[in-house]
Amino acid sequence: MAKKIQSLLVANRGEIALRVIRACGELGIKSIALYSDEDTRSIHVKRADKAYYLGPPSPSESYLNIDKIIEIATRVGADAIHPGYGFLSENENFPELCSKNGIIFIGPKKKAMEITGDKMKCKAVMKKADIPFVPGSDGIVNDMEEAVDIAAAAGYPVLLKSAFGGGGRGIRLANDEKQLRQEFEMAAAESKAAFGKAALYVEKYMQRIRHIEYQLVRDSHGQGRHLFERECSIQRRHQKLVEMSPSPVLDQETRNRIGEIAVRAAEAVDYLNAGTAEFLRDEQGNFYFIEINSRLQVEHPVTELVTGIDLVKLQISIAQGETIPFKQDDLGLRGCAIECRINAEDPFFGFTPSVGTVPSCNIPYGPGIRVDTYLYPGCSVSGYYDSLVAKLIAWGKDFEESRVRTKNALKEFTVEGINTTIPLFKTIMDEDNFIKGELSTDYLERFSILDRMNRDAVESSKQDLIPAVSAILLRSEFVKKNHLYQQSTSSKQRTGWQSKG
Amino acid sequence: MAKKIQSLLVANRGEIALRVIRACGELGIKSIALYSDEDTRSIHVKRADKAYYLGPPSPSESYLNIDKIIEIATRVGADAIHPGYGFLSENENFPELCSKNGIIFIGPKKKAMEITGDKMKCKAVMKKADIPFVPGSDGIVNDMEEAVDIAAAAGYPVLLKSAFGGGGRGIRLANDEKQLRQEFEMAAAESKAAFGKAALYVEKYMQRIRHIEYQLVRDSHGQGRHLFERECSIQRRHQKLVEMSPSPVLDQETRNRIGEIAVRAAEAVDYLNAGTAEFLRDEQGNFYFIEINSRLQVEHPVTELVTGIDLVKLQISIAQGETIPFKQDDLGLRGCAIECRINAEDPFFGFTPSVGTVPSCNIPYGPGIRVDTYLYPGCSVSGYYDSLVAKLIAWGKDFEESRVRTKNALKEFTVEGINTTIPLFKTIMDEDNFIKGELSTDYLERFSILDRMNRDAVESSKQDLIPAVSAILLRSEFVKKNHLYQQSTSSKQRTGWQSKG
Amino acid sequence: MDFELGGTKEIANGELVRSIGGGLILVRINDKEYQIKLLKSGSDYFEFILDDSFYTAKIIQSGSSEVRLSINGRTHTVKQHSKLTEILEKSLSLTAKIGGEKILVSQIPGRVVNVLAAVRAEVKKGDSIVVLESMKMQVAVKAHRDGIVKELRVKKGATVSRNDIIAVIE
Amino acid sequence: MDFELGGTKEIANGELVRSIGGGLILVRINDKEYQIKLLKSGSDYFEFILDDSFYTAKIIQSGSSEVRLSINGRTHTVKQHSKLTEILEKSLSLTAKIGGEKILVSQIPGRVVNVLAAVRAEVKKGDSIVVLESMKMQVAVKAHRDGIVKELRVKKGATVSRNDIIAVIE
Repeated sequence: MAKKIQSLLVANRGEIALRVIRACGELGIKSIALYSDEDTRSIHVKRADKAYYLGPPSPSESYLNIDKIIEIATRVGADAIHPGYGFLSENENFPELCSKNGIIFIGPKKKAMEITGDKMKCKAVMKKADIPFVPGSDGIVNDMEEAVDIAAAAGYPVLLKSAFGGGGRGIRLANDEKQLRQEFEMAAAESKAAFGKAALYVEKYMQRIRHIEYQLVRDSHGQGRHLFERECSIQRRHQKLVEMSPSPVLDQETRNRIGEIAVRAAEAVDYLNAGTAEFLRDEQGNFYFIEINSRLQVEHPVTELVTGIDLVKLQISIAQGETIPFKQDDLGLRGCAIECRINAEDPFFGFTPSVGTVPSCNIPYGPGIRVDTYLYPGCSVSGYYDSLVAKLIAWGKDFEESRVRTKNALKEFTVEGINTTIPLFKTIMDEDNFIKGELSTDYLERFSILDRMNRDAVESSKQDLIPAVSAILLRSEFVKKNHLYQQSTSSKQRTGWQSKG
Repeated sequence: MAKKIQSLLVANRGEIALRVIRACGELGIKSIALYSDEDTRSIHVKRADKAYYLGPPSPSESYLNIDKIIEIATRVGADAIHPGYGFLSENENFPELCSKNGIIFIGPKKKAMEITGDKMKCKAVMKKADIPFVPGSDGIVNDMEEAVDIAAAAGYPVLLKSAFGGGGRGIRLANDEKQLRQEFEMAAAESKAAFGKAALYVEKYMQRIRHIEYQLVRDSHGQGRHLFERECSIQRRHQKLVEMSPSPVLDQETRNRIGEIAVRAAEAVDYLNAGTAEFLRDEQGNFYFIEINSRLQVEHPVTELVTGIDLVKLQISIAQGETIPFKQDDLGLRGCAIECRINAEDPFFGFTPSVGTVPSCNIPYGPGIRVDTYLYPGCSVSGYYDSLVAKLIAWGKDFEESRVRTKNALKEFTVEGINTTIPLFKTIMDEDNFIKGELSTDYLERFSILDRMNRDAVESSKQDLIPAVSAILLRSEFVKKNHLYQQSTSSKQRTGWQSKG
Repeated sequence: MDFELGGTKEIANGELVRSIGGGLILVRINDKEYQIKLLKSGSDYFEFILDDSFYTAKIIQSGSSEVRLSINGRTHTVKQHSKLTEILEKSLSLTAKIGGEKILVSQIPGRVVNVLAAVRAEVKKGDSIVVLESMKMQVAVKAHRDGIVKELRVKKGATVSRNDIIAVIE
Repeated sequence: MDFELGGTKEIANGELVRSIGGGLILVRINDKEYQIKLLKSGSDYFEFILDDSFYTAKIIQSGSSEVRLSINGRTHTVKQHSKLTEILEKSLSLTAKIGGEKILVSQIPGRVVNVLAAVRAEVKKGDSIVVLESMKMQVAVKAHRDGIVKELRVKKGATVSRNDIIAVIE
C-alpha cells in the first residue's frame, strides 16, 4: 500500500472525473479516463492523459461494468483507481477486486463499506461507540407491545417504517399510542402480505429537521480528522440542491462536539480515506447520526474552499499510505462557501430531464467563484447518466459575501440548448428565509419556493419584452434587406456537417 | 462623502472594468460602463448595467478624455467614478474635478497624488516620516564634491542619474571615486546640453534586488492597514510578469516590520483608499522604499486570495466614508497565490504586440483558479490599448500547490488568433530557480529564461508531430472524399457576414 | 404588429421606424421610440445597445406566428399577431386541434421502461400510459384526455425524443 | 509525403493506409502504424483519438506546401514535402527571393509614430526604418539588409497591418 502512485484510472465521467484528472495533473500522476460510446467527446476524455473505450452507453455496460474496468486498469498498468461518486463508488466488492489485481483502490476497505452500506449493521456498531441515533428501535421490533414501549420512550409522534420500504414508501405516522396500535396492525399485515414477514421498526418523527454532515478523513495509520460541517438542508425529494459551510446554526462548541462524534463514528468502522458522516438536527439542536457515506461527496468543494484542503489530493496521498499531514487543531474554517448543484432539468416543468447538445455556454468566473463542470461549448448532455452538469461554488468572507457572489455568478451562467435549475437557485439566493438561514429539509415546500421561482421568472421575462421585440424587428428587417435567410440557413447546415465515428 | 453610492461609473475598460462591475453587482450598485468605437462589443459593455459611448478609439479621445467622462457621469447621474488602473487613475486633477461635480472619486485626494506622483516631493515627505530610502542624495546634488561625499557615505558602486532621464536613460554606473568624477563630468555636460542644467542625483547601485510591495488601505478616518506583501521581482523591462504573495524571503517579523513602515508612509501623505508602497530589497535583506502607487494595482487579486479581503468592495466602502472593518491583527495570510499577467505579445518574437479577433478561447477553471480577463470567444484584442488580456491567479495552501495549479491551468488556457505570453509562464512555473524562490528583477536574463522557453517550445512541439501529421492526412482524405473544401470555405465567409454599427 | 411575450401576458405593439445611419435604427414599441445601436447582425444573431444596455439576441426557432429567441441567454417565446396571422392561426389551430387532440406526445426524451396501458383500454385524463427513464429519473407520460387507446406507438425499451407520439387516444 | 514540423527540424513520413470501419482509420507515420478513432470531422476541424489520447485539430491556413494548424490549442506550421512540391518550392522561393529580398515588411500591426529613414538614404542591416506603436509599446521596424532606401511606403500616422510593405531597400 505504501506505493507511490504513478498512474490513476478514473472509473467515472462528468465533472467528478475532470476533478480527479486535475488533481492527478497537480501531483504529476498520469490520468487515465474511460468512456462509453456516449462520451467520446466528453471533457474528461479530452483532459486525461490517456482515454480508453469502455462500452455502450448504458451504465451497466460501461461505468458499472466492474470486470471491464478492472480488465482495462490491469492491461494499461494503472497503479490506482478513483471511483468518484455514484457508479461503483460504494460497491463493496470493488476495493477487493482492485487489491486482488494489485491496484490501489482510493476509498475505504470492503469491511467498512459493508458496515456503512447496511443500516442495521451500522447502527449496531455505532451504538457500541456511543453515537447518538434518532430515538427508536434498534432494529426490527418483535411485536406491537415492543413498538408501544419504544414509542413511549422516544416520545410521540413516531414513524412506523417497513424494513422493506424505501424512498418514502411503507412509512406511517402515529401521533399517539392508539394510532400506533391501529397503524401497526395494518402495516404488519401489509408487510406480511408483501414480504412474508412483518419487518417493522419505530423511529421518532421529527419536523423542521436540518441535514448537516461532517467531512471525514482517516488514514491507514488510524488517524482520523473531521473537516467541519456542511449544511445540506435544501433538498428536493431527498436530493441535495444547495450545500454550504459553515452551517448557519452551529456554534464553535457544537461544531467541535459533533465533529468529535463524527471522528469516533469513522473509528468505529475502521474507516479509511475520505467519507461523510450525515446527521439530522432537530429544532431543539439535537444531533442524530444517520449514516456514513463511504465516498467523496458531490459537495466536497464547499469544504475545500473553507478549509483550504484539497480533498482529492488528500485522498490520493492517504491511498498511498501517507499519514494525514495536519492535526485537528491545525484546521480552521475561513469564510463561507455555498454550492448550487446545477442539473439539466426543467424546474418549470416538474424537473423533467433535459438532454441534448449545448451549442454555447458561459461559465462564470471571477473573485471567489469556482465552477466544477463538464459543460463546454459544443458538448452534449446525455440522458443515460446523472443530470448534474455543473456545480457553482462561491467563496466569501462571510455568508453574505458568498451569497451575493453566487447570485452574481448565476446571472453570468448561461447554458444554451438545455434547461437547467439555474432559475431555482436565482430565486433561492434572494429568498428571505435562505438569507436568514432558516433552513430545513422541507424548505422548498414550506416557503413555496417553486411558486416564487415562477413569479420571479415572469418578472424577469417582462424586462426582456422591449429587447425581444426589438430583436424580432431587427431580424425582419435583416431578412427583408438581405434575402439571405434561406441561403444562410442551408449554408449553416453544410458547415455544420460532421461525421461521427 | 458619507453618501451611499447607488451608481458607479467605471472610467476604464478590459479586465479591470469587468472586475469593478462585478464588485458593483455584489453591492447592488448600478454599474455604468464607457466604451470607445473599438470597444462596442467588449465584455465590460456587455456586463455593465448601462453603457455609454465615449469617442474614437484613441485613448486621448476616449478613456483619457477627462472632460467627456465627467460630462457623461454628470449627465447620467453617476454617484461615483472608479478609475481602475492606467488611463486617468493617477491623474491628480481627476479627484478634484469629480468632487467639483458632486461625484465621489474612488481613490486618494489630489494632494496625496501630487506628492506620490513627484519623486522628490515624495522623498522629502517620507524622509521626515523616517522611511528608509535607497542610500544616496536627497535630491539633485549641487556639485561634484557633494556627489563624491554622498557616494562615499552610501558606498560604491553608485548610480549617477539624470533627473530628466527615465526608463533607463541617463543612468551611469561608477565603481569608485575616480570613475564617479569622470562620469559626473560627462553626465553634467550631457544634461546641461539637453536641459540647460546639470540635474543629477546619486544613488547606491544594488544587484540582485527584489521588488517587494505592500498593499495599503486607509480610510477617511485616518485608519491605515497593510494587507501584507507581494513579491513582484519577475519583470521584463520594468514590467511585472509574475506576482505572488507571500514573498518567499519574508519571515513574519520582517513582514510586520516593513508593513508598519508602509502604513507610516501612507500616513505621511495622508493617503486615502487603496494604494501600494513599493520597496526594493537587496541581497542582505535591507528594504528601501521607492514609491507609493496611488491606485488599485493590476496584481491586487494576489492579495485578495491570501487575505480573503475583496479590495474593490473595500475601496467602494472607504469612498463612501465607511471605516475599515478590520484591525491589523485581524488580518492573516492564508496559503499562497501566484498571478501570471497574460499579455497579447509574441514571446518568441521580441514580445511584439499581437492583435486581432479571438475566434475561440478556453479560460481555465477548477480548484484554486481565478482568471480575470476580458477574453471571450469572438472577442477582439485592440492595438489601441494595453496588451494585458488576462490574469491567471492560482491559490494554493502553499507555494508548491499554487505553482502546480498555475502550471495545470496554463495547460488548459488556450487563446486562438493571437499570440500570448502563456509559453513563457509555462517555462517559469517549471524553472528550478523560480521553484527555489531565487528571484530578482533580472531573473529573466540571469537564468536565460527566454532561451529555456524556446527550448521548451521545441520539445513540446515535437510531441505534436504525430497528431499534426495525422490531422493533415485526415484532412487530405476528407477533402478528397467530400469535394467540399471550396464550398465550405465560401459558405463560412457568408455565415461570418456581419455589419458593424 | 403585436407581440406577446410567452408566459407573461405582456403584449407590445412594435414597428421599425427607419434606419438613421451610423448603425442606428429607430423602432417604436408601445408608442415609445427607441434608438437601437446595432453592433453585430446576422440572420439569427444580433448584438445591439438599447436604452444604454447591451443585448445579445439569438433567434432559436422562427415560425410565422411564433419566434423562440434568447436575450442575453434567457430564452423566450414571442407570439406575433397581425390580422393576417390571426386568421391563419385560427384556421391552423383548428386543424391542429382535430389531429392534436387525439395524439399524446412525450414532453421529454428518454427510454421506455414500462408500458402501462394497452390498446383498446379505456383511460382517464392523468392515467399513466408509459414510463420513461432519463438521467436516472423515471417520468410517466400521462393521458391528456379521457378516451380509448387507439394506438400505442412505442414499445418497452424503445428510445423516444421530445414530441414523439406515444399514443393515440380517442 | 514528408512533413516537417516548423521550428523543430522533426521530419516525418506519413500516409493514410485505409479506413477500417467504425470510424477507425489506419495511418502510417515513420513506418509505424497508428489507429485513429475519428470522432468529429469537417473541412478544417477534426477530433480524434490517437495512441489513446484525445486530440482536437484545427486547420488555420492551408497552402500547397505549408499547413498552419493547432493541436489541442497549440499552433504549428507543417511543411509538406513531396518531390513535386520540392521542385515547385525551389522555383517559388527563387522568385520570392528576387522580389522579397528588397522588400521590408512589418511583422506587427500598428500605427507609424516615426519615420527614421529617408528615400535615397543608405542604411545598414538593423538600422531602424520606422517606429510603430501598438498596445502602448513602441517597436522599430529594422532594415533587413544593407542598401539604399528606394521607396518608403508609409507615412507618420499611418496604420499598417502585419506583412504590409514598409520600404524597398536595394
